Amino acid sequence: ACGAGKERPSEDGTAVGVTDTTIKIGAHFPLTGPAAPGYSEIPSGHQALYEYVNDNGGVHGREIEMVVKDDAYNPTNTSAVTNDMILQDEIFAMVAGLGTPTHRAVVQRLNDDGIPDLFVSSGSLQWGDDPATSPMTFGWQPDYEIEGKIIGQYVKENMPDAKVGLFLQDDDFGEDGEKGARQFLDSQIVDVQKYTPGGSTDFSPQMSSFKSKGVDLVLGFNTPSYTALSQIAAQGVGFKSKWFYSNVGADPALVGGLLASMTKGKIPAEQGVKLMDGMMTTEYIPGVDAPDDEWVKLWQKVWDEYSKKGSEKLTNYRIYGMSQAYTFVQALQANGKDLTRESIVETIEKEGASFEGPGLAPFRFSEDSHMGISGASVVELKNGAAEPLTPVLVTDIGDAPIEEDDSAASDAPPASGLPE
Amino acid sequence: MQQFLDTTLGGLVLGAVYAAFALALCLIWRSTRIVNFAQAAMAMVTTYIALSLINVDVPYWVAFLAAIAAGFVLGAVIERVIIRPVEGKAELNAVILTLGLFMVLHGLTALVFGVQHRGFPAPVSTNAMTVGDTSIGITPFGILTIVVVAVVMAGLVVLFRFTDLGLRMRASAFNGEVSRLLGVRVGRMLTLGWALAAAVGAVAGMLIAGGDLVNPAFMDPFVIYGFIAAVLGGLDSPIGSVIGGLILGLSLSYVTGYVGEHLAPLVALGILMLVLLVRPSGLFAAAAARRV
Amino acid sequence: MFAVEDLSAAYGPVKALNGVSFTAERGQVTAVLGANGAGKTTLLRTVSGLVRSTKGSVKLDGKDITRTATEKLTSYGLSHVPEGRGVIAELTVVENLRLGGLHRATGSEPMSIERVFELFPRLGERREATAHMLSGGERQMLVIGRALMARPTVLLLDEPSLGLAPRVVAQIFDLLRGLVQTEELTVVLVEQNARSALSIADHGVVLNLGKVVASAPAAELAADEQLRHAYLGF
Amino acid sequence: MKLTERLRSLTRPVRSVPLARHLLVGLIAFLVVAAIIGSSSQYLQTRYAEMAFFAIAAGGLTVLTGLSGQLSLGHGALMAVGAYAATLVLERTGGETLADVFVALLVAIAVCAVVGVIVGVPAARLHGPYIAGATLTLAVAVPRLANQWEFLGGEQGLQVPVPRAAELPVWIQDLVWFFTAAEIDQYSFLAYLGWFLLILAFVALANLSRSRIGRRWRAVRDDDVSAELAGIHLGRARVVAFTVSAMCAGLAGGLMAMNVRLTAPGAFTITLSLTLLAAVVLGGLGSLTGALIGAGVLAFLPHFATDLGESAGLSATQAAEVTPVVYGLVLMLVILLAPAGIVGSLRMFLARSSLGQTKEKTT
Amino acid sequence: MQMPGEGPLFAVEGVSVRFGGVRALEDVSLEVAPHEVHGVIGPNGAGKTTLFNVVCGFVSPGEGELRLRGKTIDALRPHQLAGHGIARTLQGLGLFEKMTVLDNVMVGADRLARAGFVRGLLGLGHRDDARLAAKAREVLGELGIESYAARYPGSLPYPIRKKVALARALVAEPELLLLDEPASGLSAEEMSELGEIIAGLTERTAVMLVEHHMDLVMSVCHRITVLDFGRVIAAGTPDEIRNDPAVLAAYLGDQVEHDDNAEVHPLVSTNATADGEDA
Ligand SMILES: Nc1ncnc2c1ncn2[C@@H]1O[C@H](COP(=O)(O)OP(=O)(O)OP(=O)(O)O)[C@@H](O)[C@H]1O
Ligand SMILES: Nc1ncnc2c1ncn2[C@@H]1O[C@H](COP(=O)(O)OP(=O)(O)OP(=O)(O)O)[C@@H](O)[C@H]1O
Ligand SMILES: CC(C)C[C@H](N)C(=O)O
Ligand SMILES: [Mg+2]
Ligand SMILES: [Mg+2]
Repeated sequence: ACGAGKERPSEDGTAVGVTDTTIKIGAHFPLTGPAAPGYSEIPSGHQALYEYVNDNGGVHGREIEMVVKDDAYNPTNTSAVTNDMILQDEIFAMVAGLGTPTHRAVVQRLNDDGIPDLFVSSGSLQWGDDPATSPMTFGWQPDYEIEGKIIGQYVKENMPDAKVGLFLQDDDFGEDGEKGARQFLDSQIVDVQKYTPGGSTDFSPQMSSFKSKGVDLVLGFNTPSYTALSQIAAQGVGFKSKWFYSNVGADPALVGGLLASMTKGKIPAEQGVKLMDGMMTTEYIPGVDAPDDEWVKLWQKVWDEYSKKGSEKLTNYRIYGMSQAYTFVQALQANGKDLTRESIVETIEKEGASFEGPGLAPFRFSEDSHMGISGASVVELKNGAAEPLTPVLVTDIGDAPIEEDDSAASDAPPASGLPE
Repeated sequence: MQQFLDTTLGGLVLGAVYAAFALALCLIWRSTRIVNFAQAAMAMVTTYIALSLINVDVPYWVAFLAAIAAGFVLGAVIERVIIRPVEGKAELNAVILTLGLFMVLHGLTALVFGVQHRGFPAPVSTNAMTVGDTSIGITPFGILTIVVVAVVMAGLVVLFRFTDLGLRMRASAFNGEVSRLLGVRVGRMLTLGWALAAAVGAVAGMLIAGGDLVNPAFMDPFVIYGFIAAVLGGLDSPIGSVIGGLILGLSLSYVTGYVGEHLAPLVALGILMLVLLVRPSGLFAAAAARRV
Repeated sequence: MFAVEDLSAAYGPVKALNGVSFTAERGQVTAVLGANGAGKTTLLRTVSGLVRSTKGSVKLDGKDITRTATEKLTSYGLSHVPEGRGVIAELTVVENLRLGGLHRATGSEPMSIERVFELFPRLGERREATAHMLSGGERQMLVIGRALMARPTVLLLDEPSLGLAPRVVAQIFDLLRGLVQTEELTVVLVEQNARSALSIADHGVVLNLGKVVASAPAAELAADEQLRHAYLGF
Repeated sequence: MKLTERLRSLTRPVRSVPLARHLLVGLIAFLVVAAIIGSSSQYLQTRYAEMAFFAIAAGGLTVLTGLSGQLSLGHGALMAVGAYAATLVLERTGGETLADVFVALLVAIAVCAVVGVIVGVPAARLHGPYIAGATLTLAVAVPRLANQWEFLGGEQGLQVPVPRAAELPVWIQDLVWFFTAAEIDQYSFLAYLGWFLLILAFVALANLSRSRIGRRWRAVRDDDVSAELAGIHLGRARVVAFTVSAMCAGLAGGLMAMNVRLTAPGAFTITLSLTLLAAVVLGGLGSLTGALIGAGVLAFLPHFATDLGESAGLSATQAAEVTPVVYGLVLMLVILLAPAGIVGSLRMFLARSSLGQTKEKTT
Repeated sequence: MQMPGEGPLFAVEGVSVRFGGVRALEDVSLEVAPHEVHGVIGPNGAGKTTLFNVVCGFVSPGEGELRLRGKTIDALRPHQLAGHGIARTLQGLGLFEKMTVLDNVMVGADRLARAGFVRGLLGLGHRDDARLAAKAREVLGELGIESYAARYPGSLPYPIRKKVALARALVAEPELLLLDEPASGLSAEEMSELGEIIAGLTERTAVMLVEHHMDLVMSVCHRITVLDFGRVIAAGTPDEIRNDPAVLAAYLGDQVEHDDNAEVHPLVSTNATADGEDA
């Protein structure tokens, strides 16, 4: 009657959660709570892609089944639901568990129990910078330090006189971003304001502080609802500024929709994206604003076919989920038929750097680094679309230089739509 | 200086909002001697009702009135069906019951309306007003909030202090049996108290939601802060509620602006303890009861 | 005229009233007597609808008021002064009195508060005091005064002498006699202190274990040595 | 009939000395529980462990509220204090051995005793809604301290090291193996530990409530003026009750930290404080058995409800909302239909039916 | 009327209390001798309960002092009273409703208990408890209500509850017992029983008695102090008080006449009083 502990590796070359015909994976997402807007859509992207894969014969004959549990963006809940997924659902691996503070709570547990912890939905450094202590964990998106660096360099070069205020989530997310940005902007930063997710939603005091310090460029490492709330609060105290949000919090459709509905007289949601005009952010995978991109075409096709509720639209968060899922399928594919928890880790370390996918920059996976996508480009939002301000900039953590590298941006999906 | 002014004005508006909520609690306390922990959830429900109307293009003010009406009905129904059996019973029973109600309303709203954050419009501008060239940290919506709260408070003071209805409501809350012997329709008074309180709560909900994001948890901080505001004021006094709300709003605004947002609850606790240590029944409580 | 017929009530399995019948005439004081636990309080509470009757009826001037909602009774002219100082402790003396005058016998003017203060000068001195500050006796005065505010035609009093100074008891009994005569009031007076109650009553009803064991003119009861010893304890 | 009488006379010395009686009952209870834990899946073991720490906290709260009549909506904060205290100790000692664990738990209890006095002194002066308000604020404010000081780990919390099964004393490993025919592992260890401490705590609480101390608390609860006239210092009696209850919360918090393996402010929401109170009411105010039952509901209901929701075809997001609804409904129904709680109502039912029986016999 | 020889057991000297504008007590002095029953009477609101509250520490006197066995006791807090050998019953009963009669009385004996927290925690206080329980039963037995020991007060007839309250006060072995309107709500018969009990108490304690039933007061008190508007307007033996014109005017009124006439039925046998004094 015993569940899946670390002490029970399978003998026949398969692992817990894996049968000849199925693979069971799990992930924690904020389906409710302050981080739910947007992020709660990510798992639906995963599920659509897995169904597409399953309908096309699965991976090495196995269908992928994904268990999704709500943690409400509360680390304690993450710990609890992860426990359930390990002991009750007996998952093979955690794939795409979301959030910096949340996932941090379970990394050690997953590594202790030898459970693969793949493609965490967060850009914190801790997933990939130290494979020795967290051998089972891999990042996916560009980490917040390189995002901070890319943003920092852009600001330093193009707005050298700007007085910068930082608006940070009060955890590693904000901290890593700040670290990157300070490499270039240390002398330009005049004020730092933080928020706790789930705390107050009134940011007028923070915006008053920016206003009084003469900030004219705000750099935000925050989740999407806090983008909307900080915008409203800024208007409320009469604080005018340029805004530069991390990719995490800058989805024009979502934030624009929120902003539109919050203002006087309710602007139709479609026009809400206009409220974001002029905002800057970064981009590392093609999104809904590029319907002609081959990857986006693929996502659109999969989504139209496999979304559970036909009425819902394809969003950048669903694309994020499908892109991640694509990487996971790629890894399974590359692993071959004999799948164990150790073998999947080994495969990603060996072959991950050459996975071709929607990412504009290549992965950095190796035995020494489990960091994800290596770069992004700086963009400005116009009418809901991202207009590139720079080519794709590639770098690594620490003092690695920032270089232009468009090579991965030209990858195209295989004709089958399935990784080969 | 500019920041101080902005923070103060922001604190006043925030305080007014806490006050609005505290007034609802005070009203229920005055009319049933129950602290209603479901107050926030009830206001959340009425706000969602208004939002649904607004989303089908019903004018804002019509939705506002609808929320008040919905609150009135909701309060009356809840009192009749759920609260009635525990009135006059052990204090804890009512506390638990309202907590249970809080959870149920919360969950049901989430099931019905979903958990997404949704924007809630304001009836007037939420952009800072400008004096000459400089903008000051208050918006027309903020001013509207303060005015509405002042009117509600004045209404309650008049109701309780000068009208027979108010006297009947208070008597029913204090001692139902004796009130009935004196001819007071106690049942009606209690229902009316809850209905009015829920209506005031609905107003508070609209003021809190305006120009903000709403989700089923958006009123949760008010379970605490509204309650603290009411307790600071002594629970029994509408004026006390408003003053308690303002004290709290200003303090929290300063703390958030100058120190850090995470300290806000601690400061609230500090203020509460300080006041209660000096006056164990709140700032505006009646003299302590004779014990023997 | 106020009549109770075959009235019964119970607290769970305990039968506290068992077929009680009696009539209280207009312009008379009817004393209801009996030992502790005889059911006197229960009788009044059942009449007022605070305890549900299981059987029997209550009639007021021929009108059946059994099971009428408690809160309607004042408008029919029936006021009940509960046992144990039922002041509303959180309201002031004046507010308590005002409340008493709000719901009064249909068609009547409330008694003026000043008139109550004339009857109980001690209360007048404490008019703005919250009732919980009052002494035991002061509370008792307040409760009686408050009932008078409603201009009742039938006044049910449960142990009004409890905790009152002898002089005040005498005063209140005088007052009752006066009201009975001038205003044709019907008074039902529940008293532990049978002796002084019989001294002002016209008629007496003796309860024991929820049943009427004697009902006769007051003088007759007072003279019945055996009855006095058995049920009235004097 | 005869046999039971013989038995009764044999056990009289045990029954007449409360300590002996409680210890005996405790021992038997532990053996039964150990047998259950030993034969359960790891998943169930984690549930049992969770039930144990909820029950300890609820037991302390039920003594406070049921016996001394003080309401606390802030016991979650006290659990937080215990959890952080234990975590900090475990961080420093490494938390590898059984001794580390006990030191950590003792420190958690001690720190909570101090906090209990600090909070209890002002709380003793408050009544009704005012104490509710103060403790509720405590519930919200205290966990936020973690954001203030770096060493408390901020919003993301602190990881909690937990002893590996292999580090446990050999005699424990052997004992468990002989008794249950299964190796002790981390999950079963935490469940055994939780229930062992739960039983100890309940024996102590049961002793206290039957003693003079418990009598004083009940007197203070029923009529403070009379209690004072009998020579009882109201404040002191209340503070002692609050402190005892805080110590239970501290122990529970320490255990919770080890079970969750993370100590973060997000664990100590008002909902935690309120659900503790719910457990107490659910079971029946003032009854330790009730607290145990309430804790069982706390530990199992959410999972049950979520599964129920999912099997009824709700999406994961919606299913997550079924738990609070069910929870709230259960609370409301208990208050409306069985205000004495589960245990209280059962007792009343039994009393009534036995009353009926004696009546039948006599007639 | 016998006056015990030694100095007063308890003395109130020049005590004044004010509540806002109300003068509840004004320069009140009185002395209680050991084994004496000392009546305090006066109109409603005269300050009798307030006087008790001053003695018990519920109200702090603005001026004046209290002396127990010649020693000044100031700033006494209510919970310290039992330790000084003073016990009191309340105008309301103040029973612990959710505790059995026995437990109620055992709480009264709390000051005689020895087992502390640690013994309680370990469950080792049962001997001490058994001793208290025996003592409580003894007092219940003396008042003839031992058979109610396992009952809850709420289910008991009023006179029994009054006795429980009295037992709770007596079990602490006080030297001074304050009784606030013990006879209210009792029938004449029960009242005479109460009179006997009070008279019997003088063996072990002095009593201060606040009461509006003159028959009882006049028959059991050795001395009486009369308050009106917070002032002492008379003090003396029952006979002196009965005929004091100021007392008649302020308090007794015509009623006394009425009561005197009823004196055919003496409520308390003179025997009982004598018994008390003999002891
Ligand atoms: N709420 C109650 N629940 C159960 N039994 C009750 C209740 N109230 C009264 N009783 C019982 O009903 C009987 C009649 O009580 P009631 O109070 O009517 O007597 P009473 O004549 O007014 O006595 P007293 O002179 O003490 O006021 C008593 O046996 C009493 O114990
Ligand atoms: N806490 C208080 N606040 C205000 N006034 C008070 C307070 N306590 C007592 N009083 C007033 O002081 C006066 C004396 O009250 P006290 O209770 O001592 O009277 P008493 O002699 O016991 O009367 P009774 O015989 O009616 O019980 C009363 O007028 C009362 O209203
Ligand atoms: C990128 C997001 C999906 C994750 C989130 N911003 C976090 O780091 O907490
Ligand atoms: Mg009665
Ligand atoms: Mg008095």
